[in-house]
Amino acid sequence: MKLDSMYQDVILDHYKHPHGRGLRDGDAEAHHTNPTCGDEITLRVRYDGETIQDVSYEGQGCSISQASASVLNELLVGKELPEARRIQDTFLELMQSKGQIEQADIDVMEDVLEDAVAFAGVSKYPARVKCALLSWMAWKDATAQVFSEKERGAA
Amino acid sequence: MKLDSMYQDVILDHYKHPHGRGLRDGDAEAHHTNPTCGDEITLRVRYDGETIQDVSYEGQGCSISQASASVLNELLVGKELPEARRIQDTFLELMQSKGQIEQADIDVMEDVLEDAVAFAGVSKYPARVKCALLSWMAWKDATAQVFSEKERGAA
Amino acid sequence: MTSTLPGLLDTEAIRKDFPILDRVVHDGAKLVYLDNAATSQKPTQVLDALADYYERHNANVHRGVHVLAEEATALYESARDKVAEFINAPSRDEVVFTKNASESLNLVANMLGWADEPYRVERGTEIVITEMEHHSNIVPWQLLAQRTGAELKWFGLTDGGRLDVSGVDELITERTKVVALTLVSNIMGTINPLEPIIRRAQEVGALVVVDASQAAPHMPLDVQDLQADFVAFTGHKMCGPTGIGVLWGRQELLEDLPPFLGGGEMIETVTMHSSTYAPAPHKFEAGTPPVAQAVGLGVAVDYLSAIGMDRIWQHEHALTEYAVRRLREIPDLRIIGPDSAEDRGATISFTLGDIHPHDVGQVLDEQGIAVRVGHHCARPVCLRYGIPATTRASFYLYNTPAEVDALADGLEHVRNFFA
Amino acid sequence: MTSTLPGLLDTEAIRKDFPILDRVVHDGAKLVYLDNAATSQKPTQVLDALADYYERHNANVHRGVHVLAEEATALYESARDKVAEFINAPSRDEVVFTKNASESLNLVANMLGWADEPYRVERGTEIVITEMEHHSNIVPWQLLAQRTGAELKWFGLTDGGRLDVSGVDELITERTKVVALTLVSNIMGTINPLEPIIRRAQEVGALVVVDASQAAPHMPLDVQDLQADFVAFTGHKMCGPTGIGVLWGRQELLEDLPPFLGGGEMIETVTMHSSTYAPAPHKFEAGTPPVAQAVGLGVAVDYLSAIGMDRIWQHEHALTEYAVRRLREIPDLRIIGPDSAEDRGATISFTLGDIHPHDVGQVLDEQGIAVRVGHHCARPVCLRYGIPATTRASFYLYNTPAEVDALADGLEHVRNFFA
Ligand SMILES: Cc1ncc(COP(=O)(O)O)c(C=O)c1O
Ligand SMILES: Cc1ncc(COP(=O)(O)O)c(C=O)c1O
Repeated sequence: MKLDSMYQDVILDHYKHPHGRGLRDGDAEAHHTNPTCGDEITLRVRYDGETIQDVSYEGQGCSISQASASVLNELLVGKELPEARRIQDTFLELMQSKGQIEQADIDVMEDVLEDAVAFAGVSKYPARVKCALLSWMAWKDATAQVFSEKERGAA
Repeated sequence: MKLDSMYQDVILDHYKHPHGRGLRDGDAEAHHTNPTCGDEITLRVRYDGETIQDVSYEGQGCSISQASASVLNELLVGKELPEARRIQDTFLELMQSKGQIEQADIDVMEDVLEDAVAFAGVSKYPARVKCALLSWMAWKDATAQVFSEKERGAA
Repeated sequence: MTSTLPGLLDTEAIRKDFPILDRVVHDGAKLVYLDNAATSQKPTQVLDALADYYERHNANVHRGVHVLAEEATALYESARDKVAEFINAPSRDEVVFTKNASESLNLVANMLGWADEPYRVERGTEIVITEMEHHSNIVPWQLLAQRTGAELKWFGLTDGGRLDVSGVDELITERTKVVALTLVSNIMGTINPLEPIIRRAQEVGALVVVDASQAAPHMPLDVQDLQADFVAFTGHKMCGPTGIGVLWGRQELLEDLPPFLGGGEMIETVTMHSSTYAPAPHKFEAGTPPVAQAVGLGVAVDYLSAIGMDRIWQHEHALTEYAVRRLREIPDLRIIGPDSAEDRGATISFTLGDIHPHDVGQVLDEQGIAVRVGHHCARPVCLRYGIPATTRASFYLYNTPAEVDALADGLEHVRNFFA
Repeated sequence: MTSTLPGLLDTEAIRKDFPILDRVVHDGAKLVYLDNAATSQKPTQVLDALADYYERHNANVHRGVHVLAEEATALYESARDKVAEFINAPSRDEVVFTKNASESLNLVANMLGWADEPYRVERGTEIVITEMEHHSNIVPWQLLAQRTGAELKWFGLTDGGRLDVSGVDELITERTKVVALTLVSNIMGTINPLEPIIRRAQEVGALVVVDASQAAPHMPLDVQDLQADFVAFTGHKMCGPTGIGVLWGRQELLEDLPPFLGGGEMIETVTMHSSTYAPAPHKFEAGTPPVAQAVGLGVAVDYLSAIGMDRIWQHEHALTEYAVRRLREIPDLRIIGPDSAEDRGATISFTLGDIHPHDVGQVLDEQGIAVRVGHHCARPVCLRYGIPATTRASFYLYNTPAEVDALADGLEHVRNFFA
């Protein structure tokens, strides 16, 4: 069944057992919504220099948006910012691939994305791509806040 | 040619040699326009009791609207108000007939309408019916002003 | 069991008019279209009318002396006659064509903002709506309130998905200029009791705007019976094309109120210094109207009338009764809104345990079943019931009891999938 | 003689795409459709796309997870891509779908009335338009001026039917907030020199709104070259369906300016107390959009682009040159507007002695020749030239030199008829 390509076991696992869920202290917070379906996420980031100390979040949404936040937490916490950005870019590329991406390319991406390659199947469903990206956009936003504040502080 | 049914000689005659054109003194005046084509008429009525002493008019418009004003002048001047109303009603009926009216009925109308039966052919052309009615609507309006003022005066 | 439902239409015959219903999706699933509250499908009669319009009669309307222009104008204006008759309008001149219900509602809100006394909405006056309105009947009034300083108030909802009209006398006051509310909820299907509200509005001299977007397609609509001042609805939900809406308004109001959009067709005379406006409905139809779409809507109401609006209503009522029964058998399923078939339309929203509606919709889709998920442009209702979103199934004249069964079976499958 | 015109398209092939052009009217006259400035005819490619949309993909857009909703959304949004490319918009998000050009223009006028500084039109500020605007680019600004207390000013016309830009520095001042003008006159065909006007507007920080309704169908249109802030046009004049218009606006303006119509689709989040709005273009697309019509317009611009806008322009230019030549041979015929083919589009207005245009149009119609008569929603132009109305012939990609001949011969017949 084609659906299984979207609802990979990895995704359902993350959905049922989310990593790092809950709001904890952070340096910046972003609240994103998906107006088409009402999904919402509040996400906080905490940095130590360029190292991601924590990504905490709370929200409501479908399995895809919830699992994606969980995967994000798992992937990014502990990473340096440039590496995290590379992961985010790769994830974005995967999600925008409209299901057209070759298995070989997916295999390459897997090195970067780990569990998150499981979202490849979601890219075929335009309405769901936004769900998968919700937490990533919130992360990008919160991170931008942190570093633009630092820059302002430095300036 | 079907056009000849609209552009009867009578109509073209009235168009080229209009009766009673020009603005003279009156008891009331109405200005009507046809926004779809820019036709305009200013029309004045003068009454002696219920007798129509004069209908004078000025305006610009197509052959149909000009001829119709001329025919109106010819038909109504000298008539008593109830008779004039009957003529106006008959003309309205003819114009709203969408070209569906029987020749026999037209013949009956001719007693009332005289030259104005020539407009029967116009009723087939919805866009032109408004042209033919323009002066008649202005006459009705000006007449209503005269008699509502009289009533107010009387009350 | 399903064959015994009373009041059903001959859907086998009707479905032949809707080619899209034969579509097969996802390599083999037969389409079960239950998203009618979002938009309806179109019968070939309407599509043929569109093609015929464009292939034989297309011209701009109202300003031509040539054959095509006369034919197009006659077709366009006769669509107005048909719609007027469909809603039993006292006069065809009370039917204004817009692009959709949203424009119709914005039109009224804007008119009232620019109107003279006694209609003018301004600081110190009040606008009353309800908590179950579609965003298209909320946001225009919020904008009007913000822009004029008027106060926006609303009727709340009962736990059972009904309008709470108990406070009608306090909500609608001497300061109220306009009350805007929906006849049928697009998310819960609730049919609202307009009578006490309209009575109170008339008492205080407030205008009443009825959003009939979810009523006009499904039940007989008689604007004279309704006693409202304005009624809005939209073509695409009632077998008509996209791009066409209707605003019915009482003649003297349309005459008294100022125009909304300015442009060609809506004027009487224009100089650079000032303009005068054509009489209604043209005053409110600036620019080239959606001619083909109006013609299509005319044929759509012919189509619905030929079947009969009361028969369509009965058919949907029977389906709703059956659907409520079947849905209530599903564990963890919670109907949001009236959980019986009484005083409700054929639109049913629900949640299924803690499975997010997005996931419900996706797994149903895979089986060919098209439902809508989300807040259905009625987010305050979701807030009211403390849920992020709902799954909504909505039926129309071509739906069958077998499709209700497909939905119920599909939902079982969803439960298993996420178990 | 006609076969030697340079730059003509292969009209024989093109006309096969337009079934309506084979119509016979008035018991035997072949249709000669010269009313293209009012609306164009539609190629079968567009009609097939409409039918295919309704028969296979119809659903409401943007909010569904089911197949039809995804297909409909993809089709609708790809129409936006096509239109963006057609006008060389820097971003697809700058393309707003409306119902017609009139709505596009009203949208801008309303936004500017409700905007914050520095865009806000209010008492003490000025709006500049021209005397050759279509009513749809006059009345919205008159309404805005009336409602805000701003002053409305305009460029006049020369005797030769050109915009008189000599006073540009005095007309457009530091108080000017917005300059709105047409690229091509719908009554005289005049092409306006926008450059000096836009330069001056930029100097004083005024926004420029270009009405491209008569340009987009007929010539290459590049909104980046144009350097305007907003550009409006309408689908039905460019081989698209009725019921669809376009507003292009610079992204930062669309972001900064307030919404116009409120409703579904244009919001981000709604509570009863307040709402936030979706990013452009959705912020300006309240309610269910004209989905099928946008899809049709997308196919129309594909159609036009495949032929090539520069080739269409050359074709029309050749026809115009020939038509001006033929018309000038007719005694008592006076062209209103430029009487050569220089800097003008394929729309020619004229008077014929003192025969009223209504009569001219009627007698031409009897011969199958469809022209428009009246003030063409540009009454100030008629006032300017002291005439009640004009007869207007306007050409498009499917018109032929033989149809120009038919017009010229038809006009001779008119003269004889009323001689
Ligand atoms: C120059 C111009 N502007 C605006 C319009 C208005 O277009 P629409 O009627 O489609 O709104 C037209 C055509 O009618 C036009 O020719
Ligand atoms: C109750 C209700 N009102 C208004 C609307 C708006 O209709 P449209 O989107 O056609 O403007 C809808 C449908 O979307 C609706 O269901």
